[in-house]
Amino acid sequence: MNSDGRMQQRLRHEAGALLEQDKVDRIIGFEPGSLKFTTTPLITKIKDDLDRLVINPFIVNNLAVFLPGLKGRIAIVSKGCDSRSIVSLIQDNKVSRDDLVIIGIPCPGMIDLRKVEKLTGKDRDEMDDIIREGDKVVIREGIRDEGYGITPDPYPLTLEVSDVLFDNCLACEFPTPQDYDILLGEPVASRQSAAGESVESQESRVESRGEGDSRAKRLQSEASSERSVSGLQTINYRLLTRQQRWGFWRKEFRRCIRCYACRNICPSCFCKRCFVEESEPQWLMPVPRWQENLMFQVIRNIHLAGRCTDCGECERSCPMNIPLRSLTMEMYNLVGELFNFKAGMDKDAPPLMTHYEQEEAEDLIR
Amino acid sequence: MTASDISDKHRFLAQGNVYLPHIMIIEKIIEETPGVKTFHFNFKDEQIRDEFTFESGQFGEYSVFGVGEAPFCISSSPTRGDHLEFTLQRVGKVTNALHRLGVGAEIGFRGPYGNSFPIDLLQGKNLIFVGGGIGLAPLRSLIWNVLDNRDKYGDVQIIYGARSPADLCFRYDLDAWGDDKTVDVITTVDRQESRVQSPVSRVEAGNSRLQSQESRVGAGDSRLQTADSRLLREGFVPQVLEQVAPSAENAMAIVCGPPIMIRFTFPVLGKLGFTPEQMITTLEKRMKCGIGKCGRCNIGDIYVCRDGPVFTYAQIKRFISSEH
Amino acid sequence: MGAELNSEWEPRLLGLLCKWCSYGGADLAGTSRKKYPPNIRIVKLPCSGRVDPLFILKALHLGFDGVLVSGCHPGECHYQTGNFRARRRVAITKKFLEYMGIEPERIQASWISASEAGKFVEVVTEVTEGLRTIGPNQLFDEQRR
Amino acid sequence: MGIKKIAKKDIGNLLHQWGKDYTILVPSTEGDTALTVHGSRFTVHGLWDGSDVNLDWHRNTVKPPKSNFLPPMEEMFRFQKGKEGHSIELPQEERRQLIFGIRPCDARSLRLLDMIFTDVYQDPYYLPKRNSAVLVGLVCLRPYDSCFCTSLGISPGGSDDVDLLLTDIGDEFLIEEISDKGKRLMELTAGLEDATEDDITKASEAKEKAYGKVTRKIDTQHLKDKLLSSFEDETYWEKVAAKCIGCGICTFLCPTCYCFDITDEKVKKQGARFRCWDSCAFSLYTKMPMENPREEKWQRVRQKVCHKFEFYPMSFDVIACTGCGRCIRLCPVNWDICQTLEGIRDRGGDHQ
Repeated sequence: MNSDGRMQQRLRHEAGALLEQDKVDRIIGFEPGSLKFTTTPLITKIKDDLDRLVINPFIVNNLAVFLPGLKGRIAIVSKGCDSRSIVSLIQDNKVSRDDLVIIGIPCPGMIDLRKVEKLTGKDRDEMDDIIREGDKVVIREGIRDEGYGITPDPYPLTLEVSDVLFDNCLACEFPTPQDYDILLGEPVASRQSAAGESVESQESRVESRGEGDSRAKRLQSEASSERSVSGLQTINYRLLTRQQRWGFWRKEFRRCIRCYACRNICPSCFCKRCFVEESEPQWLMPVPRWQENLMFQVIRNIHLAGRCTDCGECERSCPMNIPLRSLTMEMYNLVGELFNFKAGMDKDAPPLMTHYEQEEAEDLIR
Repeated sequence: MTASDISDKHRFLAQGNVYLPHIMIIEKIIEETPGVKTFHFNFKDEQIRDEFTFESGQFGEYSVFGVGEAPFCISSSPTRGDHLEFTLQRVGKVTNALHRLGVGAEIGFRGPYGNSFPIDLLQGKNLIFVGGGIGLAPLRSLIWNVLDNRDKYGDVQIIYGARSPADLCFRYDLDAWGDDKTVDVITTVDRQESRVQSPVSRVEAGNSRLQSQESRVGAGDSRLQTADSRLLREGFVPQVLEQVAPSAENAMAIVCGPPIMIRFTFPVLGKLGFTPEQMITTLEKRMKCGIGKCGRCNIGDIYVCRDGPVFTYAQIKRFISSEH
Repeated sequence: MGAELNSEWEPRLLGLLCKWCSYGGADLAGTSRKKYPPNIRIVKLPCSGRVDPLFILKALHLGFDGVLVSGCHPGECHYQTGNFRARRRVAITKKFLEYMGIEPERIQASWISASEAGKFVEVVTEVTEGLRTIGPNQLFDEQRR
Repeated sequence: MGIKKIAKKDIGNLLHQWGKDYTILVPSTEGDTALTVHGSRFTVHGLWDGSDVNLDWHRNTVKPPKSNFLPPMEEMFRFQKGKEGHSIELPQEERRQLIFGIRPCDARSLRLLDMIFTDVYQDPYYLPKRNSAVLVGLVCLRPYDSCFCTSLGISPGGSDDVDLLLTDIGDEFLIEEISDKGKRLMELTAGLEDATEDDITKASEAKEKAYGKVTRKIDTQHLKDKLLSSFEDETYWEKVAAKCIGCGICTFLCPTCYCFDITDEKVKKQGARFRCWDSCAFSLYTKMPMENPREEKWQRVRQKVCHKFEFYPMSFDVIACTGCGRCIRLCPVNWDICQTLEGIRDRGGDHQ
């Protein structure tokens, strides 16, 4: 049994005990999804349902999103990033720590199907199995159909886990939950520190893929082309010129359909009524015009300053493939640089925007 | 009335496009209560002004250009006047913008939409009108319609209530109906003491006898005899209805008011022997298009704008408990 | 939009001014007949702490070319901390918009007291000239012009 | 009826010919990288750029073709306030559209939309676009695992709702004329070969095989009645709605969802009225100033399910779902409508 399997077994046991001993009213976890390589949130009060709880490399959702809407005592399954969202919600008084039992998962990172698909040239439903084995991921041959121009690759195909994890998992600083009542395994170190790799050296690793091109130049050519490869690596757009960034974002936001999945999947977007829905004053038109789309995303990110923990759910949810994590990451870095603040680290710290220091950001004031 | 009946009705489309509004001019504004105004308005295009017809119970989409559209019923009677009226409470973006307009301003109007009160069914029957607050607006269109064809109907009883004396709308109508010996008007308020102290019906100020009674209304005395033997009672509309206890025989009850009032009125009518087919109401939903396409005004498979807004209780009771 | 098409274009600047200090400064500039560009439109706020990033974005949305937030000097806020809070908001707004590709010069903040009419004139002049250099706000050019 | 064929490499030539009379919309990826969303190819029916043929037709698009007839936003009219008061101006009529490579399920969805947009009042924005459009269908040889079109009377090789039907037979496409409109288009098209018996056999085999690949099923028998009797079952609806996050993906990207909002914009003395997509998943959708009939999430989820499987059948005698599976594979929390319907079916037998 691999470590996921062991954690899963213990999870079912612990969750069952919590319900049985009436320590919580509800369990929030994951159960297998209805499609291959998917999982789906399980929110239940029923003990029999707990046999469906799973832990695997596809438990992508940040379950903290359900907390503000639920009453009573809750046990919640929580990865490293989720736990920071929970802490952030506690800071904002949206949930009470006393009502929570946090079941922590030391998280080895989640598999980004987009990357697997890109590397194998197959779609999710055409693969038989994706198995994580330590630092490798093995892809089993899928349903094969003659005549559609897919070059047959040698299967089973073995990939490096670092090639298929989500970008935010690769960059994860705190894979072990910040706060937990039960931890299902041994704490894991950040990939960065484990590999003895700083953010900078990781960036240089990204760079080395550029095949001799200078990194900035390559990024620039990507952003000016139709679409960057952000499906594979999150790009630091700071390296582009201002005009290039403007051109890039206005192109990206033309695609937005304003389904608000980015907002609704986000644990930090807990407002009962979003500013975008206000009619008096009407800040924004409800029409999906690129200007309004862009403004919506800017304001959303400003509202998330000091709340966003870089869980990457907004980008993963976006059906229009807009590289939203690039925005959340920028804000994440920005509050760190300007105010030396990291979201979701200390449940007793005041939220970023309710607080101030005497001396800060004065260079931005003329 | 079914959808196919509506398609036979006259349509007054601007440039042949069902979403285009006609330009209308506001001719007169009556402040009914501090938050409610009645607008008298007319088509800018004189030809349509002459051709336009509608029936009691139908509604239209009213717009302030640049702000948006909102649905309101036509509150005047087709039997009366050379103009149209609508009444609205200031509650949101569009209604606020409408309330800011003055006489002479231009608004957009498209309609009439929806079905109407089933006049054929009502004729020859005793009619009990039960209204609450601004819900009197659609009833008022029908009441005047009935009174203008008085001989075709049986007894007419009007039970109307508002939160406080200051919230009573259409005081001039209440007065006029009160003067009509063939009509029984019962007015009630949830509580006698008005939250708003100022006199209310500005246009009719001084003429309203109801208003002049207010000063004499005393606490603890829940039934007050007014000078012309009309009652200004205290109590919720469903309770008053139960006290008045109109007979269900050969009668139809037409109910309109806030959802909570409607919800409590139907059971009372049921107790009094009214069958669901004898109870008629007109519903309000967020009707954006007015023509059954935008999708938001349904109660079950019934679209209020397309299949209503006038329904018998029998038609909607299947879904009403959890969605109304 | 090319500058040649726009010879008549004048930058539009929105001033969000605290009523206790910066608004007084603007007032004093007026009463003492100091000249400053007419490009600024002023909204008087009870405190710079009232500034919401939404105001700044909405101004750009409405076609303003720049926004100037101005309040009391640090430590002199009538409500003790309003300007410190404003500072955090303006800082992230300015930086984040820069990341989106909007010129940081469009979002300006300055501490101006009620007696600093000279500083008010100076800041407004500089900001207006800065906006003139960078040109019209691109966020809404397609829609509005 | 003529059955023709064309080599895949000549498709560009074909589209060039059609492009003289039509705006050509083809399934295409945005840019040169075949990105995916939640394991779906990220393709839309986008404007054909006329250059090389860079079509990604293997799998259905993320954005349904309704977006070409009921666009995410559209200007209904412009208004202007002058000395004489307000004047209203309608937008210009657009060019006829040719949708290339539309799947049978999506073609059916347009027929379902026709019902609502012709019901009582003719919709003056949707219908002109719809009536002038040509649908060039494409047999769906690689349905997703989330597809269940065959349960709704649609076949991946179905030709009921298209004007022409293409079948991928290797290096060539077989082209079948289906409607009169398709026939007329073919008469004006040069450079096609007649299909051989062998080609036709190949195509029908491919269709049959495709049918077998749709393995997901739902049982629609008595579904309407069961939904009706379950309407008040708050416990059930709360349970199925628990994990829904209330975003608009499943409705916006549903080929048969048509709900819209109407909104105004004014700058100085002129402005426009827009119509844009809206969704019953949003709580503001039904919000009125004083009350909201669907305040709770479970009510909104119920509305979505019942609208498709109960209310639409009551109004138009047809289920407003084509089984395209978008709502399932694009949902960020894997909310599965088939599971919800199964739950309804399994509930007590108060209906025969």
